[in-house]
Amino acid sequence: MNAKHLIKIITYLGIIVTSIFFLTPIAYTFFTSFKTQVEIYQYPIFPKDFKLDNYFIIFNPKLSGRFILWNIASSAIVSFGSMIISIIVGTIAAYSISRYRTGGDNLFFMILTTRMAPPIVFAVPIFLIMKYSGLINTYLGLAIVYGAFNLALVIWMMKSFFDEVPKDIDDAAQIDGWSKFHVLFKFVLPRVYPGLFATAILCIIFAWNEFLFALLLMQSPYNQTLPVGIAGFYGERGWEWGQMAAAGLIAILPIYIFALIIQRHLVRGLTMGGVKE
Amino acid sequence: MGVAKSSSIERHWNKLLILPTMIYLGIFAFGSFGLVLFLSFTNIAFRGEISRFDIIGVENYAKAIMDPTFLTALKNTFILAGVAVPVEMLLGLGIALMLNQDIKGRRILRSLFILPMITTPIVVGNMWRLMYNSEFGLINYVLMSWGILSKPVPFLGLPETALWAIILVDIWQWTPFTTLIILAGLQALPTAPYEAALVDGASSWQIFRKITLPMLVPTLLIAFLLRFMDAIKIFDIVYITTFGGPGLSTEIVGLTIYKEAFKKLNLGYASALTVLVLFIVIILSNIVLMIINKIMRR
Amino acid sequence: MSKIFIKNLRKKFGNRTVLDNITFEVKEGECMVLLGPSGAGKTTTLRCIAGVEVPDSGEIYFDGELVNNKRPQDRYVSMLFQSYALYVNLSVYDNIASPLKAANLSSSEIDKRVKNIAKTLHIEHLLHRKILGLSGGEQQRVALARALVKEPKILLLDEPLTNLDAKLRAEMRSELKRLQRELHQTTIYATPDPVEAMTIADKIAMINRGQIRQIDTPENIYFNPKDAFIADYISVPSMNFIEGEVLCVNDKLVFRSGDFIYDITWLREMLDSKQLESGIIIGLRPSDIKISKDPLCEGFVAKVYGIESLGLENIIHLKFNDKIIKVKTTSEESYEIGEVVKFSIEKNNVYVFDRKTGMNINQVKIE
Amino acid sequence: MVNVRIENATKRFGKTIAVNKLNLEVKDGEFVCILGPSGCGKTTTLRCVAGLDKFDEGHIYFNDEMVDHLSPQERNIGMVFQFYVVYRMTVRENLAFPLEIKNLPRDEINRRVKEIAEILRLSDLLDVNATKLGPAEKQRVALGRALIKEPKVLLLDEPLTNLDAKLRTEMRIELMRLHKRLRSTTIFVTHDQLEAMTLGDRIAVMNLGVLQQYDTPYNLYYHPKNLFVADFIGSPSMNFIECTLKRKNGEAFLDATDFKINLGDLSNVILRKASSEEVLMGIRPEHIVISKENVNDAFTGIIDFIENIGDKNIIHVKIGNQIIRVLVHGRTEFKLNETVYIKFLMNTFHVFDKKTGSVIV
Repeated sequence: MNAKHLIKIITYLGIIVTSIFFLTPIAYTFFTSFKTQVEIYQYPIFPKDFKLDNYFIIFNPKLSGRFILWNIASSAIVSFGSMIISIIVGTIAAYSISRYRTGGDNLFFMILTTRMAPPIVFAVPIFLIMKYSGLINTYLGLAIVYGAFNLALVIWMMKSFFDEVPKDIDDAAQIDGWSKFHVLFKFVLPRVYPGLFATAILCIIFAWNEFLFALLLMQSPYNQTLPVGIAGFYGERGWEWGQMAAAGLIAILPIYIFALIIQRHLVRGLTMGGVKE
Repeated sequence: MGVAKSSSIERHWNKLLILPTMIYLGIFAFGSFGLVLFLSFTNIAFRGEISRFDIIGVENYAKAIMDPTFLTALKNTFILAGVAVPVEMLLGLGIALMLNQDIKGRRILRSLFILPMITTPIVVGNMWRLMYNSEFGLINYVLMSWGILSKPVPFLGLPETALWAIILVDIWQWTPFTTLIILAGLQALPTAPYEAALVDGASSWQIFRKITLPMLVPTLLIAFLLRFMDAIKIFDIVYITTFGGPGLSTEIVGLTIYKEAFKKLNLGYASALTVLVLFIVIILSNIVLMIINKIMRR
Repeated sequence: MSKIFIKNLRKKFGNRTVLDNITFEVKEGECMVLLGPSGAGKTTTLRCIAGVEVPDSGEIYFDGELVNNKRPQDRYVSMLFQSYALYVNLSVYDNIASPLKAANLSSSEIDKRVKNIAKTLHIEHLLHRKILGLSGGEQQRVALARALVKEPKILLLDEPLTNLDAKLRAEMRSELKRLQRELHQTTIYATPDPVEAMTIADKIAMINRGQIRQIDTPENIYFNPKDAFIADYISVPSMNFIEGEVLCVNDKLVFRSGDFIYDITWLREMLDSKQLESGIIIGLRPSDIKISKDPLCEGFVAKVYGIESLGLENIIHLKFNDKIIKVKTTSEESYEIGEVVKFSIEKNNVYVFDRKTGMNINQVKIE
Repeated sequence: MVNVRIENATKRFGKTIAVNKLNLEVKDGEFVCILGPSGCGKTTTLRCVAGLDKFDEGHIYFNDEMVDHLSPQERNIGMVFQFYVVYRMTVRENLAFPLEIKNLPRDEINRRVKEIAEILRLSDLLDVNATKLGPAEKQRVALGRALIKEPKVLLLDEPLTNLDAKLRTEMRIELMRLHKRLRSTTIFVTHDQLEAMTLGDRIAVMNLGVLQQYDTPYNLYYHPKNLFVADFIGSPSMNFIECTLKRKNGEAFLDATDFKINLGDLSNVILRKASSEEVLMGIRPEHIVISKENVNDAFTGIIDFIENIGDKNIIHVKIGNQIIRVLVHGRTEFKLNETVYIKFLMNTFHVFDKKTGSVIV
C-alpha cells in the first residue's frame, strides 16, 4: 500500500532468509547426528527417526576409541581454572586502571596488542616455555595460557564496569574510615558482581572453544580438551559423519546455554568494553 | 608532599593491584616475543628434544620473503579478510536495521542469531564439512534438486572453490558479530534527531541516509576494526576443513607457521614467519587506527 | 568541633592550575561557603581537606595540627557528595552505620547513634529500605545522616542541593542552616548558587579560577564586592555594566559611554590618574534603576526590548546604546515591547569599577 | 496560521494515565504555555499534537480538520526539543533540510535560509558545523529549522531548560520578540512557572494528567482555582495555614489556633460555599507586611530564620507552631529571634477547601 507497509514486508522476508541462513547448518548437524552411516545417504535432510545410537557410541571408548567424557572433564577443568586465574588477576588490575589510570596509554596499547595479535604468533614460544617448565600436558599449564589470553578481555571489560561505579563511592567509603582494601572488596566490587559474572562466563566460553593451544599442549587422549577430542572422525569405515555431528552438538550445548544467560553483556565483551548495550 | 605516614600498602595500592598482570603479561606477551625474535635468527629444530641449534642470522627472513607457500598464505589471508569482512559489515547493517524495528519475537531472534558466533570453531568446521559434502551434503542436494547444479561439486575439494567456501563459513560465523554490535549502536542512538527529522517531514530513506548513518559511523568503525583484526587470525576452521588444501589454495599464515613449527619441526624458520606476521599485524592495526582517528576527527 | 586553617594550597591537573594559593580559616562552629562557578576549584579544595586529593603544596591544619600526612580515614571529617555517593548494595541503616562500623564501635552504640541521627533528620521510617527506591530528597537526607553520624571534626558539603528540585531546595536550604546552627558544626559548603550562599553562610569565600577573590560576611560581599566579577556573580538578577571613559569638563568629572553621559564629580577623590585615563565601568543593580514613562522626567531615553515576568515583579530589558539594560519593576506598571521610556539612577546605588583591573573603586572599607 | 483544538484526549502508558480527558483550544496566533511538574502529561500532550505519539481517546483538530490519522510528516508543524537537536551538517544544511525534503527550488531555499538566519542572528555561522556550536546557538539552529518551513503550528518542548540561567533569559526575550513578529500559533511546554508567566498569552496548568486551570498569567497569580495552582505559581511559594471556619455574632472568622483572621465582608460567601469547616488559608509572602512596631490587628511572632535571596529577604516568622514566610525587599534590619508583628494585606488571601483543594475565595 504505502512505503511503511513495504518496509514491513521486506523486513519480515529478510528476517526469514536470515534465520534460515544462520540456523540451517546447526539444524542440519542436529538432524545428521541421528542418522547412521547408511541413513546419511538415504535421508538427505530429516532423519528416519531420532535414534540416539551415535551418542551412545561416542560416549563409549570401547566402541568409538575416543574419550569424550575425559575430554569434557579436561575442558571443564581448564576453562574454569583459567577463568579463576584471569578473573582474579584481571579484576584488580582493571580496578587500578579505572581508578588510578595506572600505566596510562602505554599499558592500554600493550594489553590491547595481546588481544589483537593472532594466537599463532605465541605458538612457538609458549610451546617451548611449557615444554621446559614441565607444564606441558598439565591442566595447570593450559589454564595459565588461557588465563593470559583472557586477561585482556577481563581487564577491559571489568574496567568498563568499574568506570560505571562513581569514584565518589571510593572517596565516601574512605572518608567513612575504611581502608583502600575494604573500599575495593566491600563497597566497589559488590556493585559490579553482574558484570563480573558475565565476564567469567565469557572467559569460560573462550577457553572452552580454543583449539590451537589445546592441540599443542595436551597430547594424551585422556587430557585433551573437547575441541581436540572431537576434531577428527576418520574411522575404520571412513568418516563417521553421524558421530562427528553428535560430538559437535555435545560440545556446543553448554556454550549455548552460557551465552543465552549473559546475552545482555555479550556485546560489551566482544568489543572489549568499547560498545555498551 | 605525599601521604607519607600511611601504610605502604595503601601508598602503593594501585601498583600492587596491577603487579600480577604485569608479571603475567611480561612473561607471556613480552617473554614470548623476545624468545621468538631470538629464535628467528637460529635454525633450531625440535624432535622431542632440541636437535639443532645454531645462530644463522637473517637467513630465515631471506628465505621467508621468497617462500611461495608463505606468500600464497599471506595473499589468501588478506583475500579472506578483504572479502568476508565487508560482506559481514553490509549484512550486519542490514540485519541490524531489520531487528531494530518493532517486530514480533525480536528478542528470541536476537538470541538465535548469536549462536553461530559462539559455536566452537572446530564444530563450525565440522558442520560445514557436512553441509558442503559432495555425496550427501545439504548444499549439493538443494542446488541439484533446484537444477542449479547438474552434478555434485566438492566445494572444499576444488582449488577454484575452496577459499570461497571458507569465506562463506566465515561470513556465516561472524555476521552475527557485526549485527550485534551495529544493533547495539542503533539502539544507543538518541531518538530526538530521528523525531526531529520526522517533524521536519523527512521520509524513512532520507532519515536513514542523512541522520542515522552519519551517527552510526563510530560504531561501524569499531565493528570493522575488531572484525578485520580477528579475520586475520583464522586458523581452526581452515585446519579442520581443508588443512590449507587442495594444494595451496586455502593456505593461510596461521597454518603455514603451524606446519613449519610442528609438522616440519623448523622452529627457527617458523619463528621468523611469526615475527613477520606480527610485524604486518602491528603496521596494519596502526594504519586502521590512524584512519579511524581521522574519520572520527572529521 | 574544630577550627580549620588552610594555607597556600596549590594543585595542578596536568597544565591546568586548579588551586592557586588558597588560604582561609574557618572558626569553630562556623559555616564557610565556597562560592564560585563550576570549575573554580571548590570541589578540589574540599577533596584536599578530606584527604582524597593530595595538594601539590600547601598546608592544612585541624585545630592547629598539620594533617597533610594523614589518610582520609584518620582525619575524622565527613563529606556530602553532590552525587550523594550512597552504597546502593546496602540498606539505609547500613549506609548510615558505615562510618561507625569502620571505627569498630560496638553494635549497640552503633544502633543508638544511627537511630538518633535518623530521628534528627526525620528518616527513621526509611532505615530498613533499600537506597534505590528512595526519592532524591530522601537520598540526600540519608547521605547527610551518614556524614553527621560520626560527629566529624569538619563537615564538608559539596553542592548538596544541586540535584534537588527548586521547591525542595528552598526547604532544605533553611533546614540545613538550622541544623548547622543547632549542632554548632564546623562546616565548609561549596555551591555555585549565590542565593544558597547568602542564606547559609556565616562567611563567604568567593572563589574563581582557583583563586580566592574575597572572604567576607554575606552582607559585605553583596554590598561591598571587591571587584566587578563578584558584584555580577552575587547579584540576582545580574548587574548591568556600562563601560566608558572619564572626561574632565570644566571643574566637573563626567562619565561617557556613547550617549550615556553622567556626572561623577563625587568620585573625584577616589579615582587615580590611571583610571582617569583608561576609563571605568559603572555597575547598576536592576533593582536600583528607576524607570518612568513620563517624557518630562529626568533620565536617559531607552526603548523596551523585552519583558521578563518574575511574578510580583518584572524585569524590563531596555535597549540603550546597543546595550541591554535590565531594570526591575513591580508588575503593576505595564510596558509594551518597543515603547520609549526613561530611566534614571541614583549615585548611592552606583558601583564603580576600574576598567582594566575590574576592582571596585568605591568599596567601603570594613574591618 | 491555524487554530488547534484538543478534544477529550486521554493517553495511557500501561496502567498510568498520562493525560486525562484533556480539552484545550489554542487560538490562531496565540502563544500558549503548558505548565506543570515532571510527569504531569505536558510533554505527552505536545508529542501527540506533533503526531509522534497518539492519544488513546479523543481528537486533535487543526482549523476544524481532524488530524488524528496524519503522520508527523503530514502535519506541517515545527518542533523544538529539550535537547537541542542539530544534525551533523553545517548550519546552512540544517536550516535547508526541511525545505530540501519538499524539493523546493534551490534559489527559493537559499532565500529563505538567508531570511531565517538573519532573524535568528545565525548569518555568520551558516558554514559552521552545527554540532560544534554552543548550546544557545544550537537551540537557535533548531528553532530556525522549525520555523523555516513556515509551519502551521510551532511546538516547543522545554527548549530553554538545558541552557544556563543567563542564556535562558536572553533566549526567552528573543522568543517573545520572534513571536510578536511571526505570530505563529505556538504551544510551549515548560516546568518553570516564571518562564510560562513571561511568555504565555495563556497558560494551561497541568498536574497528574489533568488540566487544573487554563487562564492568563494574571489570573493564575491572583485568582488560582485550586491549591495546586496556588502552590505552583509564584516564587517564593504561598504560605498555607490550616484553619477551622468558625462563627461568632453572625460573622465568620478563621481559627488557626495561634491566631484568628476576621473574614469581614467575605463571611457570607465563604459560609455559603464551604463544604466543611476544615479549610486552608493561603497568602503569598509578598502580601504580608512585617514591622517591628505593633499595629492594629497584627500578629506577634518571632523571627526564626532569614533567607537572603539577592535583593530580597524571606523572613521566616514563627507564630506559635506556625512558620509564616514574609517577603521583604531590599536590605533587612531584622535580626534572628527578634519579636516582630505581621499583618496580612486585605483581600489578598485565599481560602481553600481542605478536602477538595478547590478555592472558596
